[in-house]
Amino acid sequence: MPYDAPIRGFRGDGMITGFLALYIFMLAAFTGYEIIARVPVILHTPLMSGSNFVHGIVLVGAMVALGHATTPAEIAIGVIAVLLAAGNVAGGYVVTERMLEMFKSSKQSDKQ
Amino acid sequence: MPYDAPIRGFRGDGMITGFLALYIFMLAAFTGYEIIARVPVILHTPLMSGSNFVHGIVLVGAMVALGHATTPAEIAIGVIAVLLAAGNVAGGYVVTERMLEMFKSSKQSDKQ
Amino acid sequence: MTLPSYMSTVVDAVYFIAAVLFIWGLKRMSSPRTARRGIVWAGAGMAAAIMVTFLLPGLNNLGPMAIAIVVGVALSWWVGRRVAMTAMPQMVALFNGMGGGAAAAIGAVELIRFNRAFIAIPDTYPIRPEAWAAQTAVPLSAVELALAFLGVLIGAVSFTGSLIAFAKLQGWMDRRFVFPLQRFVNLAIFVIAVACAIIALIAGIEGHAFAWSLLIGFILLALVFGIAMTLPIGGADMPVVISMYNAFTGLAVAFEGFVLQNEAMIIAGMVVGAAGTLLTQLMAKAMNRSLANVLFGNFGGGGEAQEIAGAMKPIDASDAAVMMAYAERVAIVPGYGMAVAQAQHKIWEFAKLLIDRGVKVKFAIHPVAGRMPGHMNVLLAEAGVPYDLIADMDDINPEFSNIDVALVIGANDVVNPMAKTDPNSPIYGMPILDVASCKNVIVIKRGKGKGFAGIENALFYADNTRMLYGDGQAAANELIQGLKALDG
Amino acid sequence: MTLPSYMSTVVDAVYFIAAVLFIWGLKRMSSPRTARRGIVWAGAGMAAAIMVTFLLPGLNNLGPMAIAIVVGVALSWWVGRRVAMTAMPQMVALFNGMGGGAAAAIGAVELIRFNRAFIAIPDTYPIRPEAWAAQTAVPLSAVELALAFLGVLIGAVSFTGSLIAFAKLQGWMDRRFVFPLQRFVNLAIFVIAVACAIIALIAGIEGHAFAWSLLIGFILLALVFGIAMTLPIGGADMPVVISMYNAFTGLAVAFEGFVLQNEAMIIAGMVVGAAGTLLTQLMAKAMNRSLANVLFGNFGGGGEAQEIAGAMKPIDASDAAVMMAYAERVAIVPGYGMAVAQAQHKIWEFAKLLIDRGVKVKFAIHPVAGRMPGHMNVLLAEAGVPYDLIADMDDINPEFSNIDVALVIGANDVVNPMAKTDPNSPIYGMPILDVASCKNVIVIKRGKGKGFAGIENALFYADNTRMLYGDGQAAANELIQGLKALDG
Ligand SMILES: NC(=O)c1ccc[n+]([C@@H]2O[C@H](COP(=O)([O-])OP(=O)(O)OC[C@H]3O[C@@H](n4cnc5c(N)ncnc54)[C@H](OP(=O)(O)O)[C@@H]3O)[C@@H](O)[C@H]2O)c1
Ligand SMILES: NC(=O)c1ccc[n+]([C@@H]2O[C@H](COP(=O)([O-])OP(=O)(O)OC[C@H]3O[C@@H](n4cnc5c(N)ncnc54)[C@H](OP(=O)(O)O)[C@@H]3O)[C@@H](O)[C@H]2O)c1
Repeated sequence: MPYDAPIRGFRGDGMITGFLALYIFMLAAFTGYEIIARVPVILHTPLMSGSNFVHGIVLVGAMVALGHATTPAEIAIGVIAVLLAAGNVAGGYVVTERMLEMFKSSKQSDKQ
Repeated sequence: MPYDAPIRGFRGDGMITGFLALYIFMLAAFTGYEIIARVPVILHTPLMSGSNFVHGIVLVGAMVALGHATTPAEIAIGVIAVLLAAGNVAGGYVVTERMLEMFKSSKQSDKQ
Repeated sequence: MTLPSYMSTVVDAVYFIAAVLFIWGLKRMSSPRTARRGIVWAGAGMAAAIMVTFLLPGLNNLGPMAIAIVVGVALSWWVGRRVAMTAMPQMVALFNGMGGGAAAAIGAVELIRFNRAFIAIPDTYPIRPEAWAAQTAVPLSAVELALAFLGVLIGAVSFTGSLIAFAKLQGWMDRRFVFPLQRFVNLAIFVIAVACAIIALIAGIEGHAFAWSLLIGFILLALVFGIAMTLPIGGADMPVVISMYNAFTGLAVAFEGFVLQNEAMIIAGMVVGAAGTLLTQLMAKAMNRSLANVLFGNFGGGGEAQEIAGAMKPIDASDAAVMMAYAERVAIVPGYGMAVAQAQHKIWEFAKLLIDRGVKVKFAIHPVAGRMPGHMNVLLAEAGVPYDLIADMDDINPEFSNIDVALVIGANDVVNPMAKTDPNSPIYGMPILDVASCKNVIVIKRGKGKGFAGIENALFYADNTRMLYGDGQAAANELIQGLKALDG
Repeated sequence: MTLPSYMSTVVDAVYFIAAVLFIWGLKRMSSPRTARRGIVWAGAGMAAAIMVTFLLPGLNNLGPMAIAIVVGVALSWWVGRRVAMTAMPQMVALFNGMGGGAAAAIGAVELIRFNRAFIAIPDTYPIRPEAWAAQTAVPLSAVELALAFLGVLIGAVSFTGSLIAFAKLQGWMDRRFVFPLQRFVNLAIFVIAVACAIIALIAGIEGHAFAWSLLIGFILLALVFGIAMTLPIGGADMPVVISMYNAFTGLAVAFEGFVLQNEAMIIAGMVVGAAGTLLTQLMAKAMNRSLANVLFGNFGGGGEAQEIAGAMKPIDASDAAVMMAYAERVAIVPGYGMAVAQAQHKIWEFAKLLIDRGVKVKFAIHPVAGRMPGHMNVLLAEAGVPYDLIADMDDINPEFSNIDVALVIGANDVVNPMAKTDPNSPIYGMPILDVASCKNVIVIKRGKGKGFAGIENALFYADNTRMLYGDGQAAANELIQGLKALDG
């Protein structure tokens, strides 16, 4: 009964094992921390919204979860996951883009 | 003839495959770049020497290479690798530490 | 639908590029000049990642999937486009909650499937390895199982907590809900939820199905805990809380990404987790409070009124306009009240008139003015104020003594000198904008209303301060009329 | 030596911690206050990683290994402890070259082993999969094979190139070796080396052994290329080159780390690779040159002397000492000459005497003063100058007009106003320390010697400049005597 296996939709081979995962966790955390530490206060609201958008990548996970769901309960939860994640990704993008669009220097606003 | 296998001294399972390696390369490069971009000019010489020390980790690789060497040629190259790497690691550390030891603020030097 | 095997490499490559673009996009946020391009690139990476996911082999339910995506995207896009700039904080809360919910749901599906795998095996104790080995299914490893549970917990808390934050900021839930022994009750909810998870987890690691009641109880309690934990926190503290939940969602995504073995999710999630943690700390620090104080401190509202000697001296708009028209340097200090009054457009119109007259105008922004970090910057940007006219607190504070008039509009706590002088004040120690050292101060506010911290402000009683009472937008309008009258 | 299986987890955990400590240590280099602790932590991580490596199962040749480690560590430690601070640049080159050589040697061992695996298989074409499958050995994958070659190439170039850089900085190889068609010959060496590698690589991927001659030829040519590429570069450009080879070694370590499947090597190597690349760029930029110009430009020496109107006006040490004794602010601007003369201790002694008299003294450091980035900072730190008396170029440039006396010691190019005024000058466009705007300038140098760029310096002919001729250390000594004479 293959459908009882954990969802391995993303890969069959080359598993990310414990230590590899730790390395990736660690490096990603360092990267995130260092990059964000350079963002000036003036952009903190768009940054919050932008990082909100970035975790919208959860949508691809939700798609795989739904794609491998078989029982009605799983399908229902899967659909909810996809719906929520899609909302996260689209909303996060629109809001961030709208905010950033407004930031202009004197030069740019003169040109208009 | 197991000694002809590539050296897998570090692990038998959980291989780092192509894409995983790419991810680790990418994250480590970002991390290195971001961290070093914050180092002030005043510390650039110790930084150069410090990063020189850090790649001394090649010693563990050299140890594994020598540890799995079987023919005389391999053993000879392996010994050279270990010797050079040991020199890198020790020299890099001493030089960096000596330089950094000298950096003091007015407060610290007053105390002496 | 079978695809050539090289497709899986294409999919992996696209995920990789998407991860790089996310990091790259966030990196470009270090300057307003590059930030927009950055988010557009990140968006392109996201779109590509979503598209190639359809190419993965063995996906079922494609119909519902497509519909759910279209509906979710369309709704959010529409709301996100329409909503007013002042409502941005609650929008971020809403979308963040959705992400947390999605991560929790993915974890729930994984756990349900794990459990279902046991239906075929008689669940005896001690466990019979032959039965288990007969399974074709590869069970989740202990680490994967643990992270799946953790992801569900964190994601669920972020989900309901963010929704409460949304409701509070939207004004649907004005009061804080406080009752005796509340912290104790909350702690109890949390402990029971975690206990359910741990018992189930141990069963899973030993090779047993876990009781459905444990699983369902765990999920429900996690959802309830998110609500319970957020209810007592004041609406004005919500931005800190939202930033924290943003980090939570990031972590939940990373953990579920590990369970699903998807590096893009792991990396994006961890980056957001770290970013959100840092941002939360920065915010709490700028408010001069600890995160614990925000979460459990029952801060704000109430407030023990301290009496201040002196009186507040009013000024009318035309006098104020004249004063600024003949000043050499004017600093405009906006606060939460400007956001409430939506006065940013009028204020910028007024500032432009001053600039045309040769007055040197700067906007002075406190890091926690308003209700979100950078809140004022977004509003001023919306009104079209170029960002090089905007000065940070650290840059402008030494300059205030050279400034002739400071126009404070709807700011209160961030200009309160008692943060420096009164050790009993709840904001004691918070760095403030040092407007008091300007030659003249004009304060626009509606009346004697207190700010977020609920305390009196000695600035309003100072000798060189004049009060211009009125709604922010109306007052700005009157100032504009005053200037225009000057020119005839 | 068989060990319990949990040992492998311990080893992995130690490697992980070491990787974290490396990153953490480099991160702490962002401030001189924390830097030293950082390197000590990184050192602890390194020591732990080396120690646990002995626990790995199946290691042979433990005797030679232990001896090689002890000898290598002892020699380097001894040299590193004894060497003078001014010789630091060449020490970094030497140790970096050793690392590159080690990485190349590891790659060579892997490639030899790969080849030897074929001895058992008749090497027919088309390849017989049965024969290959009969091998118990797992062959290297194409990616691993390619990275092994790349690691050898980069590591070998870094090895011999760094050794040449060392020899040049040590003064063992004073002249640049330039001959006609040199670039063409170098290119040819490189192309042939890469061609050998590619032919061998394709054979390897197709399942054949590669000819020993190809492998040996490749390695030898890579070593020769490192020499050939470094020979024509002037000694003064060596720091940029060393920084580049530092990045090379990092990359080589990362690639061989992938072949050996060791994440700590991959991460440490990549971090250093990125760091070295950035540092190389920063250095080239501060010299206002491109990396290509450094590598292929044959820069320095020669130089078409431009005539400058005016004369150089000498001053004697006692007059100079009096001038500074009664000044309010003095800026000391050291350059390469201070390093040559080892004058940092005397200069600091002199500065302390001035400070005791109430003079405000600052050290003004140009980012590329000397021959390494931060070279002057290290020397001043050695002499005991607290780092808060040291000012960056960007910080001090606006202040020079308020400074009474600038004491330039052994600096030339970094204070040359022609970088601003003469578009034909090789240093045109390089930002300089704006000493010319001080009220008085005193320049200590031995005579009419030119600086690194080999050009005249208009500063020395300016009306407000006086020349104090002499070796840096002797001149500083005379200044000290001059001050002491003042006090009686
Ligand atoms: N930025 C953040 O990230 C963040 C997050 C959480 C909390 N906080 C806190 O929020 C506070 C921010 O300080 P702040 O100075 O910006 O705001 P504030 O202290 O909350 O003061 C706002 C003032 O605006 C006035 N106001 C309200 N509506 C108005 C209208 N329509 N027209 C004119 N005036 C109006 C109010 O007085 P009247 O009622 O008399 O008009 C009030 O005194 C700080 O205490 C900070 O710690 C900030
Ligand atoms: N820092 C780096 O990373 C780096 C790397 C590579 C290249 N560079 C280049 O190096 C140059 C550095 O500029 P700089 O101003 O520091 O040095 P410089 O331009 O090389 O000038 C050094 C001066 O010191 C004098 N001098 C030499 N020995 C002396 C002694 N014993 N006592 C007193 N004076 C002595 C020399 O004149 P006399 O012979 O008349 O005494 C010479 O004019 C720049 O062009 C830079 O681009 C820097």
